[in-house]
Order: sequence, then C-alpha cells, then structure tokens
Amino acid sequence: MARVVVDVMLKPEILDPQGQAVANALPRLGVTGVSSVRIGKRIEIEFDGEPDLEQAREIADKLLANPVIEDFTIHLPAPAEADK
Amino acid sequence: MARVVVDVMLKPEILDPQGQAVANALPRLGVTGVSSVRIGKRIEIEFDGEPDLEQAREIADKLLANPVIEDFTIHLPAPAEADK
Amino acid sequence: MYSIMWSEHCSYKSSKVHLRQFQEKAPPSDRMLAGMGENAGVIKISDTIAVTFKVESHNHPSFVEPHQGAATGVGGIVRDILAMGARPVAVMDPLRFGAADHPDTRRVLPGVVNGIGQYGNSLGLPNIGGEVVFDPCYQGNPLVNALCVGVLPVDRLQKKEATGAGNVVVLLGAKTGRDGIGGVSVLASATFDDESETRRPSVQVGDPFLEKLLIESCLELYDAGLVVGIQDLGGAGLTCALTETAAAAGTGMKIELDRVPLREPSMLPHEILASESQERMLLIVDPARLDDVLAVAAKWGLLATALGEVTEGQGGRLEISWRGRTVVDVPPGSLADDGPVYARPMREPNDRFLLQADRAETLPRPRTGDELRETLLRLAASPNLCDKTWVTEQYDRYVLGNTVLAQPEDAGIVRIDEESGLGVAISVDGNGRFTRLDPYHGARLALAESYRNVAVTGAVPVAVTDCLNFGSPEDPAVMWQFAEAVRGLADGCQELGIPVTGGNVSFYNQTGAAPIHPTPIVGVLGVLDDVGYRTAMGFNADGDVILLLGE
Amino acid sequence: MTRVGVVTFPGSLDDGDALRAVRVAGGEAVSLWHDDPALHGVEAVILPGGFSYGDYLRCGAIARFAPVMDSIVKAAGDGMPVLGICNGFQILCEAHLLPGGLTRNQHLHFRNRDQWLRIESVGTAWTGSYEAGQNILVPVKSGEGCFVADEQTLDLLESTGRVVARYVPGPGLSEEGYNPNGSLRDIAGISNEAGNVVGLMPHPEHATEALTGPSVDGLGFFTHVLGHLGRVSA
Ligand SMILES: Nc1ncnc2c1ncn2[C@@H]1O[C@H](COP(=O)(O)OP(=O)(O)O)[C@@H](O)[C@H]1O
Repeated sequence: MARVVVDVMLKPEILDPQGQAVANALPRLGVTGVSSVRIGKRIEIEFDGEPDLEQAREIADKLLANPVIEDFTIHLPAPAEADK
Repeated sequence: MARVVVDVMLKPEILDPQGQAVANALPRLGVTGVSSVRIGKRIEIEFDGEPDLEQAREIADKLLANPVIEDFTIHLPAPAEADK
Repeated sequence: MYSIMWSEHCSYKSSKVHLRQFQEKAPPSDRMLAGMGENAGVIKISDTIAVTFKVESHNHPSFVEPHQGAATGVGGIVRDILAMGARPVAVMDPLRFGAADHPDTRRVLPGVVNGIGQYGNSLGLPNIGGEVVFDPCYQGNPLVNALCVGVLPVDRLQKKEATGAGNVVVLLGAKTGRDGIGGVSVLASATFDDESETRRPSVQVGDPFLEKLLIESCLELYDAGLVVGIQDLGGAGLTCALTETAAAAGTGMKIELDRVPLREPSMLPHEILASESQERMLLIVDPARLDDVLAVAAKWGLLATALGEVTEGQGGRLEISWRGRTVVDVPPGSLADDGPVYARPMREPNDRFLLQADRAETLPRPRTGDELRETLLRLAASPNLCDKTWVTEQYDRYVLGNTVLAQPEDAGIVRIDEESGLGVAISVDGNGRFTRLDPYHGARLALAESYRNVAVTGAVPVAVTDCLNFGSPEDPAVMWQFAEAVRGLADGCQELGIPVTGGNVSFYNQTGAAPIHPTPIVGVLGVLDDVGYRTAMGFNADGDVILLLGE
Repeated sequence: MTRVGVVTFPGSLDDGDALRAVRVAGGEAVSLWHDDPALHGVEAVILPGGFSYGDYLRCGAIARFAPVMDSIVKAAGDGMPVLGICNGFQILCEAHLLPGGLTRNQHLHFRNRDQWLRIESVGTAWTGSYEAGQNILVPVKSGEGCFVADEQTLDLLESTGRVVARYVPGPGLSEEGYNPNGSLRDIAGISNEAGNVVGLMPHPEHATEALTGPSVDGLGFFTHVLGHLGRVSA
C-alpha cells in the first residue's frame, strides 16, 4: 500500500488541554506512574502510485501542521505499528 | 524516554469527514495523486519508569479509543518516526 | 426491502390506528399548507411566509454512540425541514437521562450534548431551548429528541412526489457507505438490550459541513425552480426515498444502482439500498434542467449523480438494476403504503391504581422555617430544577442574528422578517412522571404547558408537533399508555383549537422488560406579528405589580 | 456609500450577521465568494465566523488557500482594513497576517456566553470609536478560541500596543472564570503592526441590535471603519 504517515503534535511549550484531561483521568482508572499524555494527530495519506515522502512533506508543511504551534514527522507505516 | 504511542484511527468502514475535507483541499494546493486521507489521533503516553505496554493498552481501551467507531494500535516510538 | 419498509419505524404499523385521531379531531385550519404524512407540517404565518417544524427521536443510536447518535439526530430532522423547501433557522433538544450520578450518565450525557452542539453549531442553527431531565427509568434508554424549525416563502413549498415520466432521479450529497445498514429497522424497532454489541455496525457518523453545503445548494435549487420533487434520505436510506417518492406520485422508476457513488466499492446491492449514510437528498428533476442542477451542486462542491428516471403512471414499477441484472422489481406502493396495520392488544397497567393511591398528601411536609429552607435548597439544587447553563452554553444561540429569546426563557423566539418583526415562538415540554400516573392527562398537561409557555411570550399558538416516546408496543400495558396519551393529546388539541401538524413515534424504549415512563414530548409553535413586543419572563422594573392568574 | 465586503466560505455561518452589522452601521454590505479572487471594489473586508470548509483539520487551515485570500492578503499589505471575527481570526493567523494561533479551549468545550471585554487599543482601523480601557459586552461562541503565541511574540504584542481587546470580569461578576477559553494573557483580539488588520475571537456583529444581542456595544467596530475610510479617501 502506498501509504505515508504524518504525525502532527503540538509543540512541547504549547499547552495540550486534551492530553492533560486524559492524564488527570488516569488515577480514577487506577493507573498511576504516567507522567504526561500528549494528544496529536495521525494522518494517513494514501497515494495512487508510489508513496511520495517529498510530496507528503510539502502537504504537511503547507496544510497539515501549523508551524506556529505544531511540529510534524513523516514516515512510512512501520510493521511494528500493526501490533495490536 | 519511557514513551508509548497509541494510534487511534476510525474503523475503515466509518466515515471520516476530517480526512475527506483534507483530501478535497489538496487539488487546490496543486497536489494530485492522493487517493485518500484518513485522520486519527496519535497519543504519546510518558511513563515515570519503564514503558508499560500492557497498561497503555488498558488506557487506550478504556479511555482513548471509542470501540464503537475506532481501532487502536500501540507501539514504542520507532526511530524512523523522528526523521523530520 | 419489505422488512425495512414494514418495520415499526418506517410503517407506523402499531401506532397508525391511534394517530388518526389527530386528523379526525383537528380543528379546520386554513393556515396548514402541509400536514401529517409529509416530512414536516407547514403553517402559513403571513400571506407570503410559512414555517415548518417537527420534533423527532434518535434515542437508540444515542445510547450506542452518544456523540454521533445525537449529532445525526439533529442532521436528520434538519433534512426533514429542508425537504419541505424551508431554510432551517433554529433547533431545540428535549433530552432525558438516567440518574444524574449514575456512571453511565457520565458517558452518555456529555456525548449527547457535545454531539448536538457540534452538529447544530457547525450548521449555524441557533439552539433556542430544550429540556434536560434525569430519571432512573431512562438509565438504559436515554431519550434524545430534536426539533427543527424552518422558514419558506409560501410558493417555495416542495413536494416529494416523483411525478413526470422521463424526469431524472438525482442523488445529491455524501457518498454511500456501509454505515447505518439496518439502523432504523434494527435499532428503532426492537427492544434495546445487551445484544447491542452485535448491532454496532449501525453507527453513523455525521458530517455537518456537508449538511451545511446540502442546505445551501438545495435552497439555491429551489429558488431557481429546478426541483420537481425532493425527499431526504434518513432511515432505510435509498429504499425508503425511492419507494416513497414513487408511491406518492403513483409512478414507477428505473434506477441503475451502479451509479450510486460509493465509499467502499465492494458494497452489494442490498447494502447500497439499505445504507443510512447521512447528508444525502433525492431529487426529481426535469432532464432539460439537469445540467443546471449539476452546476449548482458543483458550485457548493457536492456530488450529484443521476441514478435513473421516473417511468409511466398508474401501476408503475420500481425497477432497480445492478451490473446488468434486475435486483428489484416491485410496485412501490406495496412497500410504502401496503404495510401491515396492527390493532395491538391493550391493557391498563396492573399497578396503576396502586400508584394513584399513593397520594402526594401522604408525603411529609416541611413544618418549620428551617425545614422549609432545607426543602427549598434541595429543590433548587436538584439536577432537574437547577440552572441549565452548563448545557446551553455549549450551544450557539446567536448565529443568524434573529434569536430574540432563548434559554432561560420558557419558549424560544426567532425573528423571521426583519422588516416587519414577524416571528415565531416555540416551546417543547413533556412530563414522563405525570404521564406514567395518567397517560391521558399527562399528554394534555404537556400540551397545556407548552401552549402556555408560547402564549405568555405574547405569541398566538397555531400548531403542534409531538414525539411520542414509549416502551414496546408488544406490551399491552405500554400500548394502553400510548393509546391514552394519543387520545389525550388529540382531545387537548381539539379543545384548544390547534392542529397536530406532524411528529414522530418512538417505540421500544425499554431495558429488558422495563419500559421507560411514557414520555410524549409536545412542541407548540406560536406567531408574533412583531417580536419587538415579546414578553420575557424576568421581572422588569421596580414597583411593577405582581398578579397571580388562574385558579 | 462605503462598500465593505464579507467573505462567504463554504461553512461560513455568521456571514449574514456581519453583512447586517455593516448595513446597520450605514455601510454598503457586499458579499464576497471564497472562490472568486475579485474584491468587487470593497474598501474593507470582514472574514466572518463559522466553520470554513468544516474546520476539521485545524480552524482556518484550508480557508487560507481560497482564491479570495490571495487578494485579501495583498490588499491588507496595502493598508486595507480587514477584520477577522472568530473563524476569521483563525484564518488571519493561519494566513500569517496575524501572529500566534488559536487552539482548543482549555476546558475542551464549545462556549457561548455574553462576555465582557476591555478595549486596549483604539489605534486600529476598527476600534477608534471606543475609549482606551472601555469595557464592552459582546457574545463569545467558540470551541477553539484559546490564543497562544510564544513569550517573545506576546511581549512584542503588548509593548507595541497590538493587543486590541482582553477578556475581563464583568461589573459585579466573579473575578474567576472570566477568561472563556484560557487565552494567554486574556487576549481576545490583536492587530497587525499597521493596525489595519484586526482579529477578534468574540462577536461584535452579534451585539448591534438591542432585540437580538446582549448590548449594542459591538456596533462601534463597524461604524468606526466606515468613518476611518471616509477620512482616508477624503
Ligand atoms: N437541552 C436543552 N437545550 C436547550 N435549552 C435547554 C435545554 N434544557 C433546558 N434548556 C433551557 O433551559 C431553560 C430552563 O429549562 P427548564 O429547567 O426545563 O425550564 P422549565 O422547568 O421552566 O421548563 C429553558 O429556557 C430551556 O429551554
């Protein structure tokens, strides 16, 4: 499959209220030992032909992430990611 | 770093309006050759001690993913993911 | 197809015999341009302007997936209003949940409120009122009802009839996917229990952005006179829309199912026909105007696809082909109109006289000042009576700039004509506890409360819509409650001289053998010639005299 | 009459209200369409509230690429007054006409309420009819209204008088919870350096008629820009 994955996360200095809400809920589930949770986006781009990392980077840069508040990384789907 | 990553994506048969909106916007950026875009969540859980995949799975199951419409996968951050 | 179309939800097979009273007892009205049986009732409020409103349930989907269930509930009622030719202008949401402190309420309530808010806010429809009521009887079966009101020029009223042999059948809006297959027949027409696990594929996801585009393009199509007939796709998807439009006109149709734009190419014909994918409308258009229709759709970035054509009159057949084979060939009337009609057995619930014997007079009364104070504080703090801002501030009330009254008022008011100030007031009310004690009077009380709420704003009440939320019609005690409530509502409307213009029946609201309290929700719409003269409920000025009216 | 444009993107919702506000203020309201780069002779532009293109990815992210935006960015550079309200503010940030960004409300809910603001800067094309420090009451309604920027940017905005409005407690109301979304330094609106481009999270267009708004405090934005243009072109 010609898939490229773009992960977009808020920059570390930007507050992530959603992640914080999850972190705060954990003790109620009996989970301790988690120091922080951050929630970002995982975007899967399916190309018609070959997976095109360069084009994916361009899309991410222009559209998928806002450089003022977000960082992104690009990668091909790793086999390890299918370990559910 | 004791990080575990949970990726949460809508089940394949469930409509993804977010991804669709992005896919529709791409031609306007001059991008062709993308057949589909799906957008999910990437959640980074930071553990105090060792990364605990089992516990992460439990958190994902109970809190992070909505089993009615979403699937999730869990993995340690791959080195490839840092290739920005 | 028959199992879907003849399901309780689509055919009203258990309720039909009772609902007739609404028409039989209705006072004559020259305001009503469309009544029961249409997607929503249409009422003339001036020589040139009409409004349409209706309340509908989305109870079971909202329990399975609170956010999406509630969101698509709003989406569905908005399309009903749109199908009448109206621009939707406001929504309301009567809600019922289990006990406020029950863990499952914590799952269901935020999702429901969020779903309603997100969908309504994204469509740009102000939320002008509703209800939030907690009672343990709704624990396993919350009620999510949604009301929408729309406005149209009198001469823009749309019909669903697929008239005119040779006219083109066009599907407008979202692609069709596997979501919601059997949603209506499965979810809304059966008791809800632990088997819900296996019903999960029925969940539909809404796309409010697409619905907003659908609204704008339909309105543009109406204004350009490009639509011969139109029907929204809701429960039972294409099956319902194709058969109802053809049956209403007494025509037939030839449809090529292969043309339906699919999200998943592997879908089979029965899946395509049953899919409840949201944000779709079925249009009947003149072939000479097809290009104009496609151009409007393209302007709004929507898919529009010609699926086939209307065929010759009386005895016409609905013929559907797929990959060169005929997969359906039926007379559409048999599906839409010839469904079974049941006169289900009814019996007064055994425990009713016990309930009625347990009189309020026997309750302990606060006797001292301290006890009174304590009682008052407890009342004020109770989830059912406390301030509802925590819900309503999640809804946009200002969008469109015509909201004259909304929460915390007893009725919402929207201005319809900026020049004259012409507007409408709407209230929705229901009381399941009263109705459990006495269904006949409970329904009348709901009507009376809603009517009063509208009247006190200064509006003249002119029309009623209702959503009848009950347990299983197969339970004679529930059927009795239903019959009594309908009789009460019909009698009440007759006495007040106001017609029921449309509504919705939701059966099978129960957990195991335990039905919810019978919960008829009644919406009343009133007209104000100038909303500038509306009366809000707050005290206005120091020194004003306070009067108590009535017994 | 001075022509003021209001852009409709697919998914815009408060465009009708912005058009009405312009009319109430005495201007000629002109609808602009996202797909049409022409500005049709307008002398100022309002980007209204709503959910442009659904706003699924990030508010304003897709709208920024609309053909009309190229023309607006260029005209703004030449000094044309531009007001972005709510979604419009988000679009202006995405288009880099304004610094910083707008993120999810910290309490994670959409919030609609009547909100007190203090007008901090009266030197912009839109706020000159207010007095510095004047408190006004207008609706706020958004899910992603939390203004964020790095410290340096925030300091720069403050020191150059580019914080246009701040959330403040209402008279007699609690000192707590007055900030509706967690915006840094209570910022409700900012401007560009020249003061012709203003982004505002709350909705002045919903406070222009006593019948439908909590006040008529918002009208000043629209009357001022008309006066401002009158003076410029005179
Ligand atoms: N789910 C809701 N959606 C919108 N408005 C609501 C909702 N629930 C309550 N409200 C509004 O809150 C106010 C108070 O509601 P409620 O306590 O039911 O009033 P009352 O008991 O006087 O009928 C009313 O204006 C009502 O319309």
